Amino acid sequence: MSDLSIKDHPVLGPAPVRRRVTVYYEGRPVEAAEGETVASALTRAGIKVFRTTEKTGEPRGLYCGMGRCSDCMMVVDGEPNVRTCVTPVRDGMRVEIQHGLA
Amino acid sequence: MKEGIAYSGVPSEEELAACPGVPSRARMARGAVAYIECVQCIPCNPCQQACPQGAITVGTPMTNMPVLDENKCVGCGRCVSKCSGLAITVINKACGGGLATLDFPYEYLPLPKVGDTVEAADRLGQAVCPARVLAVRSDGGDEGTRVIRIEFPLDEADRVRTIRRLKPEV
Amino acid sequence: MKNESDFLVLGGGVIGSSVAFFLSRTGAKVTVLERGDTAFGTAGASGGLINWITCAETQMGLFMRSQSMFEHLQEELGADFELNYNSYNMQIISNEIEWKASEQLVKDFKLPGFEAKLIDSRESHQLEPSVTDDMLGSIYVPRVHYLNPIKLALAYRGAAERAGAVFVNGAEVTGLTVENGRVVGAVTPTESYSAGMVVNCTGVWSDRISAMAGVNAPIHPIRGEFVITEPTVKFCNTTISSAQYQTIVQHPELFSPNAIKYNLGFSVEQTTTGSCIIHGTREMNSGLDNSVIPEVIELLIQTACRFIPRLGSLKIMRTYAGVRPGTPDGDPYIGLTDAVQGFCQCCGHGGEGIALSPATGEAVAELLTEGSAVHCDISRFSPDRPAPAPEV
Amino acid sequence: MELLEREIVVIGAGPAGLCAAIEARRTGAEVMLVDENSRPGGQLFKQIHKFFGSSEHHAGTRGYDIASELCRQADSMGTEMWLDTVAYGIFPEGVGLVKNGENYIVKAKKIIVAAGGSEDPAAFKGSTLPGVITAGAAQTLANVDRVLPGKKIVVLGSGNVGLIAAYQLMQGGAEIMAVVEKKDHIGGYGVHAAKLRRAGVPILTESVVTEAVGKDSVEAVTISAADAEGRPVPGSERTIEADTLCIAVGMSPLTELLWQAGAKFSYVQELGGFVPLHDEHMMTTLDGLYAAGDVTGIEEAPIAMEEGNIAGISAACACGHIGPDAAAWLCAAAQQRIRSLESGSFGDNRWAARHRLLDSMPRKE
Repeated sequence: MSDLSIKDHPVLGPAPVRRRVTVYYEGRPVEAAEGETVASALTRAGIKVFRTTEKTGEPRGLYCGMGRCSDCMMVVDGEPNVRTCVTPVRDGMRVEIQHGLA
Repeated sequence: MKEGIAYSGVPSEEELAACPGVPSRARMARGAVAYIECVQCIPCNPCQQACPQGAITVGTPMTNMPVLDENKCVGCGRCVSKCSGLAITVINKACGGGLATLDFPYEYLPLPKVGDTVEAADRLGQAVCPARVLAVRSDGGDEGTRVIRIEFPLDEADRVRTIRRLKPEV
Repeated sequence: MKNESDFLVLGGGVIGSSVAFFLSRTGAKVTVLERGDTAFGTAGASGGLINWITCAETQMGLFMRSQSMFEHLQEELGADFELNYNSYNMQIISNEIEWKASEQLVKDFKLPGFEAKLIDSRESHQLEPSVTDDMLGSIYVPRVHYLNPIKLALAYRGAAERAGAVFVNGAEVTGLTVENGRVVGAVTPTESYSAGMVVNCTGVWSDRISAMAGVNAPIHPIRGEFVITEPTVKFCNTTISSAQYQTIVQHPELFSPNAIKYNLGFSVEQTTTGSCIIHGTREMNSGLDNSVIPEVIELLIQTACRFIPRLGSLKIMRTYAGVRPGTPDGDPYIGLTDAVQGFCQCCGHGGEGIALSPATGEAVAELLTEGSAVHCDISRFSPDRPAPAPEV
Repeated sequence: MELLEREIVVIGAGPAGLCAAIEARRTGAEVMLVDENSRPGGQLFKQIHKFFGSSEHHAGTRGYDIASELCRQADSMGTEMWLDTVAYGIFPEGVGLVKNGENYIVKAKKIIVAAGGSEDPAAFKGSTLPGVITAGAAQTLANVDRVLPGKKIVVLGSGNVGLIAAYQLMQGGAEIMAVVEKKDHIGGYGVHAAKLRRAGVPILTESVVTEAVGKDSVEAVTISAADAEGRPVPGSERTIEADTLCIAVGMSPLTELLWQAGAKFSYVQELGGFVPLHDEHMMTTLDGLYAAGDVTGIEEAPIAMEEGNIAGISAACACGHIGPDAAAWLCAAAQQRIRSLESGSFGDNRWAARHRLLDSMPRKE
């Protein structure tokens, strides 16, 4: 699996060491850092498809990153329409692609 | 295509010639001097405060282009890391041995190491010639903007502005 | 002459657009002046339920004509306005008092083919699994339609435009031109328009236009607030209401002070996009203020969550309020007046404007082009009818 | 529904809201600062570049350092901070808030709206494909979450946001394939563009993105030459390999709350669209309702902060915590700083637009 983590940064320095948690994307374990958003954790793992549209089934992914649009909505622990760009990860969280309206 | 920093991101000959922060050729030939490539009216003045010699004046309004007093400037390079636009370098064409040095700001990782041979690059990021790294320093407590000094053939001193970004070690 | 037409329709809501459609269909030249945009006012803040059981007896003729016109209206207008034709409405009954009132309601309604029935809690859940367990049962009302009111207004407009009508938006009427006891046109801040007949379809604002013509036709605005949820999968099969509107006046002891203050009913519809529209308050004599009152929204949300617990997990996308054009006797003003020539009233439809719009447009067009309404008797809606005795 | 009463409610804890809260609190006013996010600072924490401006006022300081400092000040002054709280409406009864599913109406003497701005979308074939993200989202990922949105990135838009985001993504280790600009010139400061050019990044002016290509996510970006109206020239298409396309085509004020409250607006192109009319105290056409920051027109953070200062001082003054003379003096100083930030070829037209806006504010007799 790809890892898009920025481990060291010229301005910000090395990435802070944070407690690791595991979220399950479509049942598949994805390692995440405590405090980050679901969208961040999935992006880190190279996952881009967050939901599909109701009428045409087209894929959508993280877009605005500030809770304004609805493109990153997923089914989180069974709850639909969760804006993953403003939702922090929790250990053991189940995250599923939202197909259409849920 | 129209020339100039607003069209290409590269200042034109005319813009540089008219820029009050660019030292004269005669001054550059005498030794280390700041080269302030600030050719637009930007509301910004930290370079003025940064200079211990009082060689840089922005004044009022703040959007004035910084004026370099090339006779006061000693080429210490304190201004290099203080420029928010990363537009200041220090050029020294009087090192001898057919060489010149350039102090320039660098905000990428990995950093070059002293003694490394790197590719000096021009304003378009194109490789110009090999250069040797003489110093890597951070001024004024800000680790984010490093100032790197490289040494390269004097002939290329008018073209070299930076180095090619180093590829991360795998 | 510029800006001259046979009919000048004032108001581009659902009534004005319908009138414009039926008039222009006869070949007449029709101009519509709208101060905002189509469905900018009441039609843009309405529920889409067309329910015969709550229709006033006086309006039943007009209602039933509309009821049947809706069957082919989408094809006739050449537009989809999200019509759910011949669906049903479920009115949740919470207590014995409501049950008794509902039994009476169902028994009293004697129009053949329109028979509501009371069903128990189990049967209610089979029809609508999302409703609360805390209920005695419900009124099952068949032959109910629901639709998207904004799209309905746009559908009338589109069809009217194809028939040659001209709609002018941003045209607020600031005066009527009256010559020798006859209304001959209207003026806006920038233009003047003339016509053989001016039709007042300006709903909650119609009393002002009436006054410009020298006609007294009072309007009592009734405010209702709306809550729109985020879209979700289809879980309402149809429109779900509460039967409490029958008891809130006679049995205030069953309700909270705010429920009484805002005349709380309850209705939810799920649109084709998946959003739910929650509404049901009727604030009498609210004035034209269409701002949202937080405690009303709170009340609606609490009520919605009580009747359909699932709604509690949905996020609210927006809220808004609209004002409906009530009249002192509850009936609309439709027809010509002896007070002034060249002026036809078509306003004051209260909360039934969407439902009555097809037959109203048809009747007005018949009246003005053929001399009398053919399909419906609209004489009782005459603007010259005696005003009701003031309440003591 | 719980009813609360506070002296001043500030909505939005970005640079403008924090400064408003700090300045009001400094005078002793009772301030409630509300933000929908779980931490204050707004979009400042993702600004890792050094700001322009005067060396006396944060110039040369990186955005996240400013954010930390403002948060520290607000906190140390005892500002009542309501995070994870959505302000959903401004009513005659008060400000409607939802926190943890609970509904609150907060009656306030003065309300300051500092809701910020949001990024404009761009429409082209494939613009909804995963991998097409706003520049702001890319900055949040790279600079706050320490994640790259992708490895090979095209940036659409050469304003300061696009140029800075491109540079920061490179600092995070990505490769910028190109910056694409519809106009014949670069929108942002030349020095930001020059940094990209020195790193070898092409800035393609008079070009438009015509398609984001890919099955489930971006695999390539097709660009075309643009004519004088910004329309693609047929036959000029070329494809750039990329896994991410960052959209940086402008921003608009987040004005919903002010519209809902009933404030009057004016359309000002230079400031990003519809902006609320306001007076020199940042008060809107509604008595006691103030606006500050991007909500009054898109600007950089230093100007948002000065507007926040003015709104905070003015609201505190209106509550009687500071005399009118002292308030006028402080506001004039802040106005002076705004003027110095908004001069020169980049700022003059915005300064002029701002003054047209001030002039169109209805005056009380």
